[in-house]
Amino acid sequence: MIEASNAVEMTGIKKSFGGLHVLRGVDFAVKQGTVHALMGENGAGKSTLLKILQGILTPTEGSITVFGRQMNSFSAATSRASGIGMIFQELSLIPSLTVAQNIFLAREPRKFGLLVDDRTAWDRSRVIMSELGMDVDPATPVQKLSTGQMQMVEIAKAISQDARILILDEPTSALTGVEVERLFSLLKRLSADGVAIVYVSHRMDEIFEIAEEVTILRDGRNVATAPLRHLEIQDVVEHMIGKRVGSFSWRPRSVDRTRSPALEVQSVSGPNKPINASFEVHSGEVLGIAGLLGSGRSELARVMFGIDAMTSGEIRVKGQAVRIRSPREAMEAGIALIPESRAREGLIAAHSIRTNLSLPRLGDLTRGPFLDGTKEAASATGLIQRLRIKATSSSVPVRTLSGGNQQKVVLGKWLAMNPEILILDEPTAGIDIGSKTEIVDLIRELADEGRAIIIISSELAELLAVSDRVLIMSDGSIAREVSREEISVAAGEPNVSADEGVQIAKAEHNLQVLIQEVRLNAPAY
Amino acid sequence: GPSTAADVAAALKEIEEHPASGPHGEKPVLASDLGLTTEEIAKIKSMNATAAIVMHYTASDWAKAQMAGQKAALDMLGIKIIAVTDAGYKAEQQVSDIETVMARKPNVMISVPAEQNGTAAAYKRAAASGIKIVFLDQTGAGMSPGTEYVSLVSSDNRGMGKAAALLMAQALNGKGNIGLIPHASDLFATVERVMGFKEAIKAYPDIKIVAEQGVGGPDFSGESERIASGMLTAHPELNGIWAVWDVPTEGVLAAARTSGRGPKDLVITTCDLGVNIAIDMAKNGYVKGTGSQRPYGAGYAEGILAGYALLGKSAPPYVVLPALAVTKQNLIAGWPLSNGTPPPQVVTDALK
Amino acid sequence: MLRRTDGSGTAATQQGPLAITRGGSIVSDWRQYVVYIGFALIFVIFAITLSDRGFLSANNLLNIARQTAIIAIMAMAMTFVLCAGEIDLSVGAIAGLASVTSGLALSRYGLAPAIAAGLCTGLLVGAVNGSLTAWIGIPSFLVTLGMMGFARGLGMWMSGTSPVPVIDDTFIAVFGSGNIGPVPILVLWVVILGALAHTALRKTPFGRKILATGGGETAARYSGIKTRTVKFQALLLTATAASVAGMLYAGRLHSGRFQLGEGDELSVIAAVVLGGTSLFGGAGTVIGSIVGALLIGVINNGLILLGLDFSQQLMARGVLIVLAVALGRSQRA
Amino acid sequence: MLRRTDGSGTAATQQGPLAITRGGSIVSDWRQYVVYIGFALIFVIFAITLSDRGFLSANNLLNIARQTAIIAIMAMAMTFVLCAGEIDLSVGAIAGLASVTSGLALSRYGLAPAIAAGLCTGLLVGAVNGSLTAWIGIPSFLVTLGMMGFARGLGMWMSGTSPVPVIDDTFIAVFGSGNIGPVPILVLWVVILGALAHTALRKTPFGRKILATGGGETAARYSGIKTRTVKFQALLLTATAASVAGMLYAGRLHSGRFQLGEGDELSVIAAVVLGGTSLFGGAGTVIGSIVGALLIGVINNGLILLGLDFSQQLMARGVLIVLAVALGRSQRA
Ligand SMILES: Nc1ncnc2c1ncn2[C@@H]1O[C@H](COP(=O)(O)OP(=O)(O)OP(=O)(O)O)[C@@H](O)[C@H]1O
Ligand SMILES: Nc1ncnc2c1ncn2[C@@H]1O[C@H](COP(=O)(O)OP(=O)(O)OP(=O)(O)O)[C@@H](O)[C@H]1O
Ligand SMILES: [Mg+2]
Ligand SMILES: [Mg+2]
Repeated sequence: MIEASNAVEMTGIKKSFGGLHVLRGVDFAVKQGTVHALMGENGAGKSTLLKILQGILTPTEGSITVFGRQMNSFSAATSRASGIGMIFQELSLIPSLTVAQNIFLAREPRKFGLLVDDRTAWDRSRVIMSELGMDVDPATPVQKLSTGQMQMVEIAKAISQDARILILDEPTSALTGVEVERLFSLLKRLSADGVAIVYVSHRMDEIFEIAEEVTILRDGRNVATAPLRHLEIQDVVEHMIGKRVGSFSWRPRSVDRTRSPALEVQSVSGPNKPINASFEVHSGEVLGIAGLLGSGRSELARVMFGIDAMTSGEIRVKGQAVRIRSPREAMEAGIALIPESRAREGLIAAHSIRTNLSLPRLGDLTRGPFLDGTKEAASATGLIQRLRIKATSSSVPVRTLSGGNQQKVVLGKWLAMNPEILILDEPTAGIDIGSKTEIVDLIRELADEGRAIIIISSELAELLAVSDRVLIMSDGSIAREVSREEISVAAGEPNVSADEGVQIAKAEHNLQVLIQEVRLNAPAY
Repeated sequence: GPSTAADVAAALKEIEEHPASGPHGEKPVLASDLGLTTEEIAKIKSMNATAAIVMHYTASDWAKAQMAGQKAALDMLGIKIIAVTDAGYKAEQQVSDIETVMARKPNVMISVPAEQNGTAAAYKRAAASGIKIVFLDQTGAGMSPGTEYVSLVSSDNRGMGKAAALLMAQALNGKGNIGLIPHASDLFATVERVMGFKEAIKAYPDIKIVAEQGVGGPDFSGESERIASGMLTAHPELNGIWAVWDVPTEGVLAAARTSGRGPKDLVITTCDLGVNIAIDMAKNGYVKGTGSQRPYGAGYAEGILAGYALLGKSAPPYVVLPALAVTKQNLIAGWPLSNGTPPPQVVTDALK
Repeated sequence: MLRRTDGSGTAATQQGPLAITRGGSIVSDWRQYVVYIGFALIFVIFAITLSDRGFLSANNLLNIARQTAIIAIMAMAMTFVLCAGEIDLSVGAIAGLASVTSGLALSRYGLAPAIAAGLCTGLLVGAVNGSLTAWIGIPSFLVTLGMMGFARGLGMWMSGTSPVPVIDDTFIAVFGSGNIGPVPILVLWVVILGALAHTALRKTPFGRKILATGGGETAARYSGIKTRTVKFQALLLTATAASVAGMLYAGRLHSGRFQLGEGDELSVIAAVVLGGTSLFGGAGTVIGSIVGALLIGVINNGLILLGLDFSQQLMARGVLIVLAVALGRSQRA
Repeated sequence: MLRRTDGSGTAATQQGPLAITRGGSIVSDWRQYVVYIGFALIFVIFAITLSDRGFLSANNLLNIARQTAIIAIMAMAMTFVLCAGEIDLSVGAIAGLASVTSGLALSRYGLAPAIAAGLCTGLLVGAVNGSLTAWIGIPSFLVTLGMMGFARGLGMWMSGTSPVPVIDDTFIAVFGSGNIGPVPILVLWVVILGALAHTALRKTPFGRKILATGGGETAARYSGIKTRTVKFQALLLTATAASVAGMLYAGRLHSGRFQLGEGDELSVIAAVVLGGTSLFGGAGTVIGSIVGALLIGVINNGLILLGLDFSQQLMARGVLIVLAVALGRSQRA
């Protein structure tokens, strides 16, 4: 077999922010026509390395060659011109512009050479998006989209550039199986056409499905580069974090459903979605919610947390009807929501980790009328350790953290509240495999302590690993409820010999099928 | 220069009786020489005429007294005021005020131009549409009396400056170092005051102007307070300060009070007669005198001239209100001459 | 100068229980129409109450248009600056300065040099504003506040505080005082510049870059937009528009003077914000800004025709501005 | 769940010369110190050049402090409003109005009613500003612009355009004109209110909520903060501070007058922005705002002592404001 030539060669890349050495001499090469995975735990420097390649950051040292040509100046424009396209982990969309305007930002189709041709942009966006299986009017302002939809637009934006080197930094953290499949078939086609693809994800199954080679970063260096077919998940994980951790496990839990439920949702509708949703959650139970992109999972959570208005229905907490018209009221009723969009809903990017962590519970951190700085700092340090947030101190702005570490701050903010009822919307998006399994354990511990937990996740393996019961949403309605037993029974063979990983994978497949089924059976409006 | 009290009084009387001539050398006619007969008044009343008041600025004691005078005269003549505008000293605003007011087709327009050049074209358009214009203080540039406007009414600003200088010299016994705070703008009225002040103070060789810094606004009292504080800091030898009208003088007063100097060490004179400086004067404070206008009388004269215009009676092109030197001694008598009202109680109280 | 690095519509005003999720989005929705409804309502109210006072006369309507024109021209350019997430407080002072420079050049060297002098004033000042903001990184609020004082002082110093008479008939006709048929040239200026500005903001890559820079500076940079250059250009644009405004003032008032345009910065920004542009960048329309300027003009005109005292005019104007927005909003809900 | 502590460096500031978003997000870092360095530099320059003109005399320094005090007090409150992502243009007009209401109440009913009248003016106006902004959702720029006109007009109407003499000795001493030992009471006001405001912003949940609301309104609301209430409170605070400022003006000038404070809104916002507060909310310090006000005061004072023309003062002031920031920045790099 002829060795494909390298599309990108980065050698001896060093990068530091102030005194913090993030990259300490990384060598990284990607061959044409391959999908190359870049792995590493949260804060390992993946995004930093890729932003250097994209010309957004300037390396402290090192050289970069693209298609054999040395890059001398670093700017987003030069990188674009040399055929590099990138999907950013933190997204590069302008909320006030429409989908089509975003997709073609800074390279709009022209009319008369001078004017932008929004019509053509609209048409071409439509094509790209239907290819991705996305059904959104390209004239919609991006700020009206859900997080997952924004991620799809970001993908469309990168793909439409016809890049010869395509960088995808966690493109799928809010996407469900169907969209991921679509993306993958597209990527496979592109790589067959000779496009070099760099793929970053913390979903291990995706890596093994799409990538041919992997480079692993650790402590600012590349510790391994190898074809993936020679590796097991556990090997990769060990390279990443220095130890072998189990992947998702599936331990049955027993839930006492005899007492009255902690939370009852009765025929609740929102302004748009959800539609007539009813369900209940018991203390000590973990309820999962599955569904396709835009099925209204997040909107259901928002209604329960008092952000979207509840247009009809009733919510009861411990048997008592409660009025929830604002997050404050929801919190007073013992409900907490870990929101889906960390940038917009979860964090104040310019503020420090500490102030972000204490925001929902300022009242608990006071002495007299004043904030108790010692108590606040101690609490922050505790959370940073507990969640293993990688940061130099608790006073750095969260915007300087890596994506996964930012997500951990969002988690920490709400875990410290110790709410009776905890709703988690995509809680582990962007979090590395090691921490993810720990967080799954943590959620189950919280349930064991008697809390009622609702978890929304697009990563079905995770959803199954943590939930006792799963609701499937479609077009804003709760279309189906399945218990874990049902899913595993549907898997056909009772689990005797298979290990937990295999079991989860099977169940995941079944759930996937169910979600599709529900969608197809949905009544036409 | 005149040094004894009697000499000063004589000089002030001279100023009052011989006001300076108009900006284009027009012969000054005293406002008190204007008059309408009973028949003329009746005739004007029967016309049901309307008037618009287009001011450069309405928010001062001076403007208030003047507008009171206008209203008194216009009411007496049965002329209805249908619009009042305030340009906030801005020429461009005044141009649009004039245009807007024209939509109501008033018979007369009484106006203080915020600025001469910028507004002239608009005034000419108003005149061409048949509106009779009576000006105060200055005219639109290049306009001719009789045809384009009825008459220009003005205070004898130069005389006011002179009066303030004489009062300053008297309080200083003809000797000392003084600072001036003029208006940092080329408004005809305020420029005249400075010229008058300097002209009169020249007669006193022992009085030296050691500092001069203009105040630009819009916060005239705050700014002149900073300027006066600065002058007192940079020139510890200062014995007197003159400011161009009463509002900046209030700032000078605040600076004087915090400077640690008493009213014996620092003399302030100014032009115009506002409540606050009257109170200070009454209380034997820093203000030793002012060369006041007679805004009420000016307003009244404008109203009468509006009557002239409606009748087609020939009006003198330049009508002047003489300067009025006011000190503590003649405060009670001088107030109504200036403002058309009895002195407010706070002032009479302060005199006790 | 922009703090907002992500898409969060944080600074936007929110209303209604739906506001949170939609963040900034709903704002730009309602804002886009408020000014039109508000304008229509205020206009109708005046048309009815002032029908006997000449409000609806052709002359008065043209007056309103004329009086509003210069503010409208600055407001168009200001739309770009605010959309880019910056601000320009120096427009009024630049207009004053340009009226002086072009006036002086006119009296000494003639028509073409006068126009050149006026435009160069704007370009130079704009380049300074833009460089200090974009390349040195000083917040545009401070840069243009400093420039406001500087330009005003310079104009005062150059003219020795006196007005500079403008007596060239062509200059006067072209800038501000002429008519073509019944239409004041000032109105033509607004229509032509307005069409250009509208097209530039809506339909050109430049406008797109402006909106992107203000809508999310980091994302714009990630997308390959040179956000500093964009900010530089925006500030260059306002200054140039302000210098045109200065020449229009000079033509309209037949004189150049450093005080011309004093306080205009606030009226201009008010017109733009009334027109639905966000002070925080990312969204706005040129037409809205023009209508915003007209709304202010109509209010000023109507209150004078009503014959109110100045103090009452001040109070009523304050109430009407707020009311126009409130009415405009409620009509849409 | 222990973190291994080897590997990645620990002693590091987060900000390097190349930080991703140079123009944008780094801003809040450097801004914090700029005003102090800028202030120190300008002060030293004047101390040297003006040494023979009494710049350093105790009296002159106290004058600067006194002249700055009223702006500083409004700037403290404005810090909260800007931090919350809103703006208040009505402060100057409220100060003027409060000087009139308290002056009128003083002459008619005495000291305590005068203070009550002044404070109530601020509370009422602030409640209107706050409600319209927070609950009706009209941008605070427009609300407070409208209020600026309304309050000014109301003050004019109430006082009949005349100044209201203030002759109560206690009032005059407490508000603005008295001294305690060598220290002007005005300076004490600044110190006490400054300490309170600083503590409130830095050390109380209220301050946190202000910063969070301005830093990311959506995230703040998701954290259970009632962002509307917070904005309401912020606007109530500025209006109240402005009414105190109005009483200080009245005490200092021995008269209440509706024009007092005219144009202050710009000086106040300039002081706050100079002090490092972002116009876009989320970051700021009270001390910085006070030093910003002092910086402006020192510049004004120095230029007057230099004996410059008004036009030269205007130019120099513009240059110095920009220069202070530029110098302050370069010193830190
Ligand atoms: N602008 C910045 N200033 C300071 N530190 C930064 C900055 N950007 C990134 N870092 C630091 O660099 C390190 C690497 O971050 P990076 O985003 O590259 O991690 P990552 O591998 O992409 O992690 P994740 O999987 O969580 O996305 C982190 O410790 C982060 O805190
Ligand atoms: N911030 C928002 N503003 C307006 N509409 C929104 C917003 N977020 C979501 N929507 C709309 O609500 C619909 C459902 O979104 P929701 O976020 O509830 O879906 P989801 O099932 O959680 O999907 P996703 O995985 O994309 O988050 C979307 O189609 C979107 O159009
Ligand atoms: Mg990353
Ligand atoms: Mg979702």
